[in-house]
Amino acid sequence: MSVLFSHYNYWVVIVLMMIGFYIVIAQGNLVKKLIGLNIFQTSVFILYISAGKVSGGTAPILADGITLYSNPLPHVLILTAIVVGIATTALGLSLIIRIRDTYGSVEEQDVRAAEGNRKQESC
Amino acid sequence: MSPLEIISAVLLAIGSFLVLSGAIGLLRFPDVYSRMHAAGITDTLGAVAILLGLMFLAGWTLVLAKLIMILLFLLLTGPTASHTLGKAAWKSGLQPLTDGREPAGDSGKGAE
Amino acid sequence: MELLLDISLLSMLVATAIGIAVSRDLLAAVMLSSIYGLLSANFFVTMDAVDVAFTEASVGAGISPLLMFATLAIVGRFERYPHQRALPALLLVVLTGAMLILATLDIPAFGDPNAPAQTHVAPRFINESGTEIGIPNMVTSVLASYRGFDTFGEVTVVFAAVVGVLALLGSSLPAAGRKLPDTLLQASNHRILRIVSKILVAPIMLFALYVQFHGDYGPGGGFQAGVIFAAAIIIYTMLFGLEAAMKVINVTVLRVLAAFGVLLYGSVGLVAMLNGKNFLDYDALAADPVHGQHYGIIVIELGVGITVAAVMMLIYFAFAGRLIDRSHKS
Amino acid sequence: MLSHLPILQVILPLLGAPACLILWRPRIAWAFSFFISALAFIISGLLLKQVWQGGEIVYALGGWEAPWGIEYRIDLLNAFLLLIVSGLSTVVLAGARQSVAREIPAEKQTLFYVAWLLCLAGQLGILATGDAFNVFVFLEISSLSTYTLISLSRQREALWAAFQYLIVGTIGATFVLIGIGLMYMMTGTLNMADLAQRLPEVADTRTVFAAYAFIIVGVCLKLALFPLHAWLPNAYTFAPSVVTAFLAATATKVAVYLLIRFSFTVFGKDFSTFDVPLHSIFIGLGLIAVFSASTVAIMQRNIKRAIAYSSVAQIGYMIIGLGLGSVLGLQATLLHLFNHALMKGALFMAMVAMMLRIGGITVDDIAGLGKRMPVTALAFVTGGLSLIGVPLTVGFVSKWYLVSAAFSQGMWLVALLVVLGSLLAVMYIWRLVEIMYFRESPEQAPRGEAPLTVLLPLLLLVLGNIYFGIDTRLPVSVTEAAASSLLVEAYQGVQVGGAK
Repeated sequence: MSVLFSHYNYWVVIVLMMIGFYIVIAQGNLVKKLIGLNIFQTSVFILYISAGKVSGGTAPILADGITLYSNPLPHVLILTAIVVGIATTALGLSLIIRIRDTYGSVEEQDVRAAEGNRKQESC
Repeated sequence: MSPLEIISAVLLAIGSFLVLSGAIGLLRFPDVYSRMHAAGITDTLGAVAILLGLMFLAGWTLVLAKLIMILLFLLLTGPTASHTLGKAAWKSGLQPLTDGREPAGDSGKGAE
Repeated sequence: MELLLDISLLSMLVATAIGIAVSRDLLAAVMLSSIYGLLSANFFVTMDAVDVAFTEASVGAGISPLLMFATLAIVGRFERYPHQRALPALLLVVLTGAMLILATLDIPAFGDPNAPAQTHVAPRFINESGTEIGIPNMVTSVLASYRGFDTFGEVTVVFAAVVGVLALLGSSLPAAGRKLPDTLLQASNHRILRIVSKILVAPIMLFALYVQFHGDYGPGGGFQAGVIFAAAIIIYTMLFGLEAAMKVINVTVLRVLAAFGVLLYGSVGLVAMLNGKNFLDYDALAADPVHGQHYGIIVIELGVGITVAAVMMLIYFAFAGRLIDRSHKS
Repeated sequence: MLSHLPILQVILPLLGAPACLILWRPRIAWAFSFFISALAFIISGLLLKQVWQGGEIVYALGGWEAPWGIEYRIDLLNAFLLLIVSGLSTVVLAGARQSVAREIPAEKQTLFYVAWLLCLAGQLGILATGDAFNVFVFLEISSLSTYTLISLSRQREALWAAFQYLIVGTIGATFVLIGIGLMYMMTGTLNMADLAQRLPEVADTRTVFAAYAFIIVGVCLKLALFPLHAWLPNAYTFAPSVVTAFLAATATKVAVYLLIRFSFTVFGKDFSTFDVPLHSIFIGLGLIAVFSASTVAIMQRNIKRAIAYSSVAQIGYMIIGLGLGSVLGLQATLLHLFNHALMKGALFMAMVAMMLRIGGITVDDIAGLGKRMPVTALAFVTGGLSLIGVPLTVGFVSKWYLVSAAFSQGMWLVALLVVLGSLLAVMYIWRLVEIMYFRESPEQAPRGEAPLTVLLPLLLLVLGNIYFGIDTRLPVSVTEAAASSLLVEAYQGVQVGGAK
């Protein structure tokens, strides 16, 4: 029972991660895949931030009369990771727009089918 | 509890109630326009009440100035968003519900 | 009380995530993902990570959905097929999740102040950064100084993203002098929207500057400021069209600015090297190390802000340019 | 300035990239990026010399000492890889200008060189750093620029290939991030050397096991280890020719480096071989990769795709060496990193020349190439022979070490299978040789060699294949020292742990 209370946070985050991961691998729409990737990454961020929380602590900004701060290091790492995430999203979305221009669809199934046809033609 | 704290508590309670009723309205109302009405309450009166409550707690500090700015910002953007939303709904051909029929549009629009 | 907040936020996050997974309307999915970003920002606040919350709010609930909406306007809003490979995917996901849950069984309890994460490296940041760096916001101290090189990498990632977006969509960026009848983007027939937004653009920019230079003392910094500044210009673009925005700031200037921010950051490091210290050692920037740290942090945050603002604008312009191209064709 | 070499190695290309964007004109951008890359190559040479003479170099970034700040830590292993990556980048870039001018629209050429420099900087950064989270950041720099480089191709399939790679690469990077996070929760540090010290205390927890698993799977996605290789053939086939040459020669090397670094330095040899059955997993997967990918390679019509599949197979060899877990096995892997960079560089550079002259690289395009482009064809064949592992080429050296490493551990079956795998390489290379030399050229086929700027780098690579196949002193001595330092030091670590 004590494990439940001290760890439920991590478990919910893992469930979130896995929902995101599922969207990425199981869903065929490319935009949806990127949304899933976002959720996956954001949930990993939550995992990191949870690890930096100290019970009873406050935000790591020095202030008078406060002695207990939460750990600033995971915050810094995740700031960097969020930026990396948006960079990937932007690039992925531009790729999707170009894929739509060339294949006329943003569904994995359609794109794969178009690829298959081409391969047969060239053989 | 000091009088200020009591006033603030009352305001916060009112604000929370308004936000909650807005959320329920969003779920229960039949069409986009009435749902927007519910959402509008959350945006304006609910938020204002909560912010006022916080202001009474803050006292004469920098936080008060920040809260006032947030209030101004919300008062500008909230109604504008509602207006734009309503206009967009009207333009896309959604008719307000005037009798007992099913709504023309589904949720989603009102969720903002 | 905190537990209650925690649990309600987490359950809302789960509900949102499931909503995204089952929805086949992409517009709704993007909307929900923006809510997801906002919820996780709230969660970060309860976890004391105010800087992260700020960033997540501006990215997860701001820029990222904005770009996705722009994409949806081009590629269409509905999914066409039901989900493929559902079963094997589910299997893989359950396996990975089970592994992770197993892994969490041995980690220290949530919030434990004696966990290794809290006792090994972090205490120095908490106890010494006030005297070593001299600014109250520890996150800024660690971000800009102790782990300043990571942040340099971060700016480079942003720069790499804009290089990619320009390579992919750059052809639709309007060249100087090309007329753009972008009626699609002009919301000028919304009089109220136009007036209110016009009022707001300047305060938003002011707020960006505040966030930029107040990052030493409170949450904020170059990245958030850059995003907010770009948001002001993006609002302007939405209301008055791409062409009008280009008159304010054109693509070539933005491109140079994007590169300039990275170079500015790097040059701080190089100056430190020329003064005989290691790369990015701000102690070398002034006679007094704490002053040096202060100067260094201000300059590199400025570099981050410039690059991020320029990059976000460029990316939005590239997407908007595509949208206009498309409305021409149809 | 010499004491700043480790950081100069990375920030030169890193700052060169934005500078290159400001310069804007494609021709200047090419010259500039070549210059930067060449400088990086020279620096890596100096670094290797420094490390060889004076041992490990530690450089504290920002002046903050290790567990608090980020440090660069150069030992023989990464000095050797820095040399490979920057060297191959320089050689390929030397021959890139004409090919880029032909395959990439004029207004995007500068962006191409900028992305190239970023990719180079990212890879060098991964190699040089001694901080686990810094690895993630630079991994993403190199990945994002790689997606850009691939998508710049004129072939439309490149977009889809780049998108697939983006999804897989991001999942891989996120897995690595999860692994790093779990390690941080257990040890409170991100510095690799510090991790290596603190991990043994908690080595028997499930968390550390999972952290290791996530990092390995994440890196293997990047590495395209069988069965996670699906993205690689497409990406290599449709990317611009020079990009394929660059990536094939460097990207997989960096991923293998990460595998080695995490397995042997961070987690320690005793953890990765005793606590986890990595041994047999790596050898098994490696062998399957060799056989399945080589078989697929035989049936390809596009020779770029055939050689891309062969890359998957070659990764298999490297992984087998790792799985053996002995000094000799690791040495074989390191040697193969070097040699594979040389031979894939030569093969794909030959294809750059072909693309430039005949505009296609399917089996039909190269028929009778031996007469039309004798030098290029000969270079291709030499690279192919090296790939097979014919004596007097570099390919032979690494196969030899691999086979003897397997024998010395009594794994004669593995040794036999490695040799058999080479027979498959004979089949797909011979098929191409036959088409090039014994088939008639199509009518009106273009003939004539590629310009000297392409041929010279190609010949340099081919000569490298032969030279280091005969005079093996440099790579062998460096890899031997690197391998034994990794494993023997790790072994001492076990003794210290045992003494407690």
